[in-house]
Amino acid sequence: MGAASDSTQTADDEMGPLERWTHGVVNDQEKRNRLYKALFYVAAAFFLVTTLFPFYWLLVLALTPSVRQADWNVSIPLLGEVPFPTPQGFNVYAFVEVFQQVPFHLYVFNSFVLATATTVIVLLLASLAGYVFGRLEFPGRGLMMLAILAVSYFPPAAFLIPLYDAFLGNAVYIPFLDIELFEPPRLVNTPGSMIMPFSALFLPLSIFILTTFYSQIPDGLEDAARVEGTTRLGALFRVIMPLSAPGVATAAVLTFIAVYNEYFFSSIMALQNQPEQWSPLVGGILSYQTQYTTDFNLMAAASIVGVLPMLIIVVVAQEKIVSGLTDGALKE
Amino acid sequence: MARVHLDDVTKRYEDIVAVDEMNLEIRDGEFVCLVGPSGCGKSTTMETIAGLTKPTEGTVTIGETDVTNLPPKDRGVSMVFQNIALFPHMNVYENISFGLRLRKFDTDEIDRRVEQASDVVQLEGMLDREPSELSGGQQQRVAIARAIVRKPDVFLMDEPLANLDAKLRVHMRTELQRLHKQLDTTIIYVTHDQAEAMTMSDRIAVINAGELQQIDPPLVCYNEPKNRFVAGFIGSPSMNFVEGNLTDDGLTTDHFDLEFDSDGLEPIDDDVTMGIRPEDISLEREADSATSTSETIEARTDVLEPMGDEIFIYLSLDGASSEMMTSNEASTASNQLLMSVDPDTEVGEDESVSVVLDRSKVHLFETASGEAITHGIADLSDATPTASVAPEAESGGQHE
Amino acid sequence: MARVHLDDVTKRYEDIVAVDEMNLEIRDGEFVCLVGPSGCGKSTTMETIAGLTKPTEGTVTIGETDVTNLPPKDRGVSMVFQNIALFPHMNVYENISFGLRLRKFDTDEIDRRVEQASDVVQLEGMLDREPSELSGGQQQRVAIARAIVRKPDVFLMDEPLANLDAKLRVHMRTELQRLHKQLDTTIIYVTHDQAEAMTMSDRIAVINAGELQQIDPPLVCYNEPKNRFVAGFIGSPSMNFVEGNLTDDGLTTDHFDLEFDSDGLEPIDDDVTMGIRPEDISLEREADSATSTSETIEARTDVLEPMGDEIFIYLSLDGASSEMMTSNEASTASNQLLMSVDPDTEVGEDESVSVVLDRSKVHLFETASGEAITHGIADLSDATPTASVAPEAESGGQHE
Amino acid sequence: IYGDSTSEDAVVWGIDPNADEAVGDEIIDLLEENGADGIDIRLQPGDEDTDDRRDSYTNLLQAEETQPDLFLMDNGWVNVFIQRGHIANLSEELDDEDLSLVEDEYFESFTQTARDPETGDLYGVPIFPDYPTMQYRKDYAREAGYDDDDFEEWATEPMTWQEWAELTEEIVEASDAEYGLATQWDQYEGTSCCTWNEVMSSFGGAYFGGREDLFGPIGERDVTVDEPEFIEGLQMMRTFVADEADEHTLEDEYPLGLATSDITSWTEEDAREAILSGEAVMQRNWPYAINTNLESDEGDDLTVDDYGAMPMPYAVTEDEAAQPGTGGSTSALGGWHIVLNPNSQNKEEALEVIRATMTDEFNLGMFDLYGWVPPKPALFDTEDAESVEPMGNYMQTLRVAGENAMPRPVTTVWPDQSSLISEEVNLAVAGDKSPEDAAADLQDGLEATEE
Amino acid sequence: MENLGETGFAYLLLTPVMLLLGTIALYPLLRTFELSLYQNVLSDPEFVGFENYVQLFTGGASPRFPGSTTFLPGVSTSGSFPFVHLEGLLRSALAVTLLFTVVSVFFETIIGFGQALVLDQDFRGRRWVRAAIIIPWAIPIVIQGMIFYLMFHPSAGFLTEPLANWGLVAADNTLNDPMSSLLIVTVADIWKTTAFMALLILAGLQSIDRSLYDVAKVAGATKWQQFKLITFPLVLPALGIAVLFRTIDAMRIYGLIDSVSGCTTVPSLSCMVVATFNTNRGLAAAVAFVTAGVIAIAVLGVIYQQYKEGF
Ligand SMILES: Nc1ncnc2c1ncn2[C@@H]1O[C@H](COP(=O)(O)OP(=O)(O)OP(=O)(O)O)[C@@H](O)[C@H]1O
Ligand SMILES: Nc1ncnc2c1ncn2[C@@H]1O[C@H](COP(=O)(O)OP(=O)(O)OP(=O)(O)O)[C@@H](O)[C@H]1O
Ligand SMILES: [Mg+2]
Ligand SMILES: [Mg+2]
Repeated sequence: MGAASDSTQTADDEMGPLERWTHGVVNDQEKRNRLYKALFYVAAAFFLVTTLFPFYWLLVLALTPSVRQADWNVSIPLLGEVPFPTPQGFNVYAFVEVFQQVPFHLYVFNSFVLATATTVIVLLLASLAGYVFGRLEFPGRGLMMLAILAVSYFPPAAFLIPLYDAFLGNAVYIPFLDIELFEPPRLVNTPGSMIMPFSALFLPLSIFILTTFYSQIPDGLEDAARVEGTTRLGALFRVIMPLSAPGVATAAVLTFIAVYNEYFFSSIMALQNQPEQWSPLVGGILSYQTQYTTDFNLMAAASIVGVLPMLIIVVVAQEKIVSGLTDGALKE
Repeated sequence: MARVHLDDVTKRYEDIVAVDEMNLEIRDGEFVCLVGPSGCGKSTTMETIAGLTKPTEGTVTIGETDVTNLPPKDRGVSMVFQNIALFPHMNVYENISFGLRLRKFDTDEIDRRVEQASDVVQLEGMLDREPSELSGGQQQRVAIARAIVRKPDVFLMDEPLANLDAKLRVHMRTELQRLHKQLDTTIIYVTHDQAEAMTMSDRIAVINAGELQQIDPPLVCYNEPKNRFVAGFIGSPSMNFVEGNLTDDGLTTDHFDLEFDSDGLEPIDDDVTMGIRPEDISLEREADSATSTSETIEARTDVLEPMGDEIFIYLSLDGASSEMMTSNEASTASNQLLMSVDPDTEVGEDESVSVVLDRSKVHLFETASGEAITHGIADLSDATPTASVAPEAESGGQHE
Repeated sequence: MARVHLDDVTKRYEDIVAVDEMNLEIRDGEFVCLVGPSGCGKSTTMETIAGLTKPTEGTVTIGETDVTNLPPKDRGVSMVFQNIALFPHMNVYENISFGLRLRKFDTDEIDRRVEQASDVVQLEGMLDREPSELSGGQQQRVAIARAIVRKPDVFLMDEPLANLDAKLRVHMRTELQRLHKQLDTTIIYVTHDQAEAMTMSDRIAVINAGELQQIDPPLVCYNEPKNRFVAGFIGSPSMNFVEGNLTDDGLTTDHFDLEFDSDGLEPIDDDVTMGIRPEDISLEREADSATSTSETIEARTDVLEPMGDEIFIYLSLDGASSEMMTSNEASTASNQLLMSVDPDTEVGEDESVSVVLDRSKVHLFETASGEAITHGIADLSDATPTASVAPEAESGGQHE
Repeated sequence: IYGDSTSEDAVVWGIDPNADEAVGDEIIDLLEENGADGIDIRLQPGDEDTDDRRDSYTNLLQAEETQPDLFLMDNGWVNVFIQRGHIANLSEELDDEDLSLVEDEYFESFTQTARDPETGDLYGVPIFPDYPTMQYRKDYAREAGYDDDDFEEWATEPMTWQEWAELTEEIVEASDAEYGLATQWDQYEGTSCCTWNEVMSSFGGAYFGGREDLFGPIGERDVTVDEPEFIEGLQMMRTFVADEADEHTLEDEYPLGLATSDITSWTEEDAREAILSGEAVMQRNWPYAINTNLESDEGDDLTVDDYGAMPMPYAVTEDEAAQPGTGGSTSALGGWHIVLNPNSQNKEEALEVIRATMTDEFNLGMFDLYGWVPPKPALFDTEDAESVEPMGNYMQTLRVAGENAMPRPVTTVWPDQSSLISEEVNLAVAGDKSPEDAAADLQDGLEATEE
Repeated sequence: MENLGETGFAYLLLTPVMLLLGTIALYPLLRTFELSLYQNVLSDPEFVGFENYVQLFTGGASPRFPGSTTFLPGVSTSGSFPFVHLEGLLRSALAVTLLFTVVSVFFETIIGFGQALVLDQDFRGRRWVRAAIIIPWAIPIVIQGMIFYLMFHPSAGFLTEPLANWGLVAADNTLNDPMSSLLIVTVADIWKTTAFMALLILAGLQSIDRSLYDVAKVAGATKWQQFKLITFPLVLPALGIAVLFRTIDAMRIYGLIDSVSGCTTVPSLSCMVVATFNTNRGLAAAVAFVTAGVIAIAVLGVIYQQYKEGF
């Protein structure tokens, strides 16, 4: 509140300090800017602390060899004992141990393959659909969108058993009629058995995102591209998609991360939690949680190791994709 | 290098008819300007030709092909858009070369052509700027370059020079004309600039409310407008119109009469509107004796507007200087005339003057339909003019 | 209702100086047009005044307040943007009323004002359309209405009429002038339309490459341009320039000489450029004896360009009709002159003609700096003109 | 890229993760020493949560996966897999010699859980039966003045809960321990099948009216939950956990706060670590905990001298028990079998491994290594077993526990009932619900599942 | 291909999407629906028509739900105001799911918007702040669950005590206490999925034509007004999508509950599907379909809003 100090004394005599300060803020642009700045930094700091604290906690857990005996209180002058976790010991060995037990690199590789393939498929299909829904007028449009959306209403478990059956190589029957259609190949333990359901399940979200963003690109730009010699699809990939970069990048990041974190399907489709069976990273981490439920430090260390690749993606790719491409966004 | 033919094209948006049964035949290699008031359907017509908009009815033919259902890319057209529509995610070079890259020209050829085109529009050295770093005029020039770089059969240009300064506009006009000659392309051009339409086009198509009014060479449109709309629209400042009655002896208006033999004319009724362009009115004292001048008309000068190369004089026929008179409005009021004179003419505001009309430039239109009855009454008159004027009639004349 | 003062304003973008030490003093209630070539910094200047762009150096004052650091909303300005920038999520009514709603006017007042403004721009009945359903001109009119509805102290208008047809443009001009008178606002106006600049403005500010060249009333700019740039920029078609040498007896060029007493003139060196506007050249046989005509110059007519109300004649001084000659280019070549004559003048292409210049309209500029030396040599000449012309010199004269 | 998996030829045994972590390599050695040499054996740890492990085995077998070749299966689930035809019939796969070995030498009642009830065919070979005991810290007890004589008595003579509680309280006060009892009372299968089942039985209670009706028939048996003995058992446990007396505690009979309230979210490992670290005096746990704690180099480096075991305390004798077949010290019957994957590509080798597990050496070796109690009465009672360090020292207690084993009432509706029981019992003990209400609600809930 | 006309072209482009969704989504759903008409699927399938659905709504299915959970809350009528009492709200899968959804989506929207606004600014270190804000979204649910589970774990956690002192959570048996667990699960979900909101809204913000702000500034808009009149309406479509999908997702919450506390403590609808899956597959299928129906009703409002915005 030092902002008030430089306002002239005479005029402010009758006002209290707060009033004086508000007065200053209302009337003085500089002060207002400073207030915005301050508010902004407070908000940013708040968000940072709240999002990062759980990670700090994870780190504390990983470094503390015996979590059970730990004392999470720190004493702070005046306040006395305050519950705040700090590492009790410094056992970096947990991280080494994690690697000794589980072939993390293989799990990570699997996750990347699955996530990348799914993301590509989803973006491609969702772009087509987003273009259709966002930029074309045709009968049945609203209804089809609702139908696609309805797919995401169902708990994943609703899809699981028939898909699992089919992916096991069992014959596919027409529902209610018991007429055998065909016998699909056995897909369990292959990437296909995961990529296909992931694509279908994450598709609605991306379709809706892209529909929204594609519909906002001015017609003139598509027109220009078409006159210049592209097909409508060409215009979609050359003009509309790049111009919707923030939306496309968001859809991509959301899909990628969702697949990376998916476990419901992959835990079933990869019959065992083995990297050879395309079990993803979450499976690897989970094998810690489920097998050794009280080795908190190992669990935490495994989690941190599992999160690191994502962290790198988020820091590097996210920035590259979102702001790299936003240069092209509709800023004038 | 291709004829463009619109056959009964109609384009309807929900409740608005943007283009109304348009029949337009543009010859191979022709340069046609579309002009008309804002919102009359020019851009829609262009979009129909480009294939960006499907006509509600009618067919579009380019060359010998019915292209009504062909996508834009297969029509061999290129277009400069009214709203410019640069791709914000590409720099100038990429914008200009977009169409060439789509067609997989090799890099050298692309470079050569882009350089050439950017020379034409004077954008050298700006090739790697982003559109957001360009001024309005520069953006428009990029749009032009993007269209011309491809050398298509048909150019569609929707107000391509609107954002350019006079000098550059003149330059661009020249370049476009040169291009037209060199490439022998058909050019369809929308403009609001009369000078542009007059100097560049082989023919001008005047459109109003979605309907084609006239398509003719510029001077024909100027001198022999088919109807009052065209007469008023072409020419700046606009033609003066005075309503009157046709008698056997000529025309009677509230403020003056013109004598001529109206036998040969066949209007639907006697209500006619006379039209005269500002430059066809002259001060009696300066009148060129060679031209067939009309009866003298007494008037008062109202506002003088010096333009540098000429002066616009607003004449009040009933002597009353209308309150809150603003210059450009004058020609629309029936008791007022706008004339243009040489810049060194000595005349002051609020003076009494006698003016004469050039009888060969007097146009007559049916008041009801607006259709032209005759252009020039010089040949109709049986004798030299005799003064039979009714100067300074009371007020009246507020017919609308 | 406020003076606008730019004091040494410079705006730099990375490597480009968009505005260069601009000093501009616009008086309270004045109507000033900014003109200049595309990319010269007009829009940037406007943005600086509006507060959308912080000048790199210098200060902006509106009224008595230094507003350099004030946000746009506190400057009491409204602006029509060159790129129109309508809010896509609002219909026409909401776009126009935006500023009023911000200021919490009551609904009736808003309705009244919006109606008024939409009347002015002739958008009645379109108030509930979405921007995407409007033609280019209609969009621009919405942008104008959005600016005028607020009645601020200073109007900034960046090519507000670029997309309008001639007729509507004339109407809008009138309306803007009326508004200017009614509200007594200061208006700063960017235009590429000479007629607009000439008729509307109290003063014209000519800008080139970010630098202010001249700010003066329109006729002063037209008749007494400060330098060759202004002379060439103002007036359409452009002034003819012929390079020559200043001698004691007058001016010598490759194609003709002009005699006068050059004693009083003080150019930095003898290289001078003569400038003469197309309308100040006349055929000898038609020359008005009242004006002080120059020596006769022999030339050949090249291309004739009938414009309806006048004809442009391209004269070739050395007799050679340059290959691939395109009309509008003529005035820029030193061995050619462009003249304008009455539409009924009888003259054909490729004829020998004698022309004279109006001595009082001959401008002289230093070739090196472009600074004006004198406007009109009529008063300098010691005697009546004697023919001492060097007609049809060989070729030469390609000085650039 | 994972096409040619190198583990194709290996015999893979799906096994308990804790055992694998602790003694995985030794298990393989033991198998190889006992006839499975030359076979590439791999242990594949599953989920620690047995329900999850069961689910994933269900999936694997349903998907006709070839691996794992062998599974370690809870005696509670084997029957379900038999019914679904998911596991190989060992009566067909094994030689008669082996089959008769099982028939002759194994605990018959325990082996029974690995047979098809209808045909009597053998589907699994028992690896170890499991009987929980009350394990305690002798070092703390010594501080309270008790000595080896007392320990010896405790090892075979079950106490009443009251005696036990007083004793424990006394030890807590005399030692560094923070509280008396560590056990498992989370909302999970272990509470309903075992920890609470034991307490309930020791109070003479039962879910479905006594031993006879444990396995059905569903709907034709009584639900006997809303009964005084059931409520009293809950009240006792509540008293152990509660800090303060209230209308639901039996503070006159039992000490308050004998256990930490944390037990309401604890499972086996939590309890094991609690006693290992010296927080608790007593823990109710499976035999593996004895072995693990004594081998562990964490916590208070415990030795046999510091660590004792006793049968579970009781409240009423069998005679006084309200429900037939209950009462007295009760240990839940746990235990695991090895079963064969019918799709195994290495059946012969896998059968070799099974045979290796049937050797006395293996049984005793595992007893030694990890506290897996030998499944053969002969081994159980021999010197051999008693000489195993450290587990041999607890043989007497284990025998008592085994004699008082109570199977869980597994039927097709047991999973539904189990979660209902553990929830109500957990809430009652945690003090979130009164024991009376919990019993009444549970009565209604169980009756609904029995329909 | 392009002369198919708008409608034909649209359907052509949608074909691959429809094929994928048809085989991977529609087919299994039909099979599952078929399943929902049976009981005793695993042992001895018996066609019962809509019996499973009927039982859900009449309470007959509750015994087959884990623990004491039910589908609908109990309703009792009594004389005192408000005459109709809902009982066991936190035992009811429907009530818990709705409660969780409303609270979590509400806070995620508010906080996500705030984060997006912060990230839309230009400031030094923005990429790090952005990464930090997004990273929770990148955390697998099992890890997220573990983090919060351990915070309240009786022996490893540190938060139970201080929060219990403030009366926010139960001091004992915290993770088995329905109220406390629901709160913890909700907070954990907000922590993680706010990033989803932030990301989508940020994308919306970045797509706004910057020149519109110039117009608004000159027209006299304050920062707040620019937000209200330009930013907000223009990100509304993106925000709508975010809210729509968050609502759907929240109503299907399962994994987090499973890893933080357990399905009997915080019984969500999806929890009930999974929990009954291995015992009563027909019932599980029915619950899945009812869940979808409930979600369809719950998102009607958002869909209508989107529809008005022109989808
Ligand atoms: N954001 C920017 N970054 C870099 N250069 C810019 C930017 N904006 C404008 N310029 C450059 O500054 C100069 C002046 O631009 P300005 O828009 O003021 O021109 P103008 O006079 O309005 O031109 P026009 O008549 O074509 O609209 C131009 O050369 C332009 O390319
Ligand atoms: N998408 C649309 N929906 C509804 N009406 C439209 C649409 N596009 C154009 N219009 C209307 O159709 C008419 C013709 O529009 P068009 O763009 O062809 O006019 P224009 O002649 O190009 O005008 P301008 O000179 O102002 O650009 C206008 O009245 C316009 O409002
Ligand atoms: Mg248009
Ligand atoms: Mg500009």
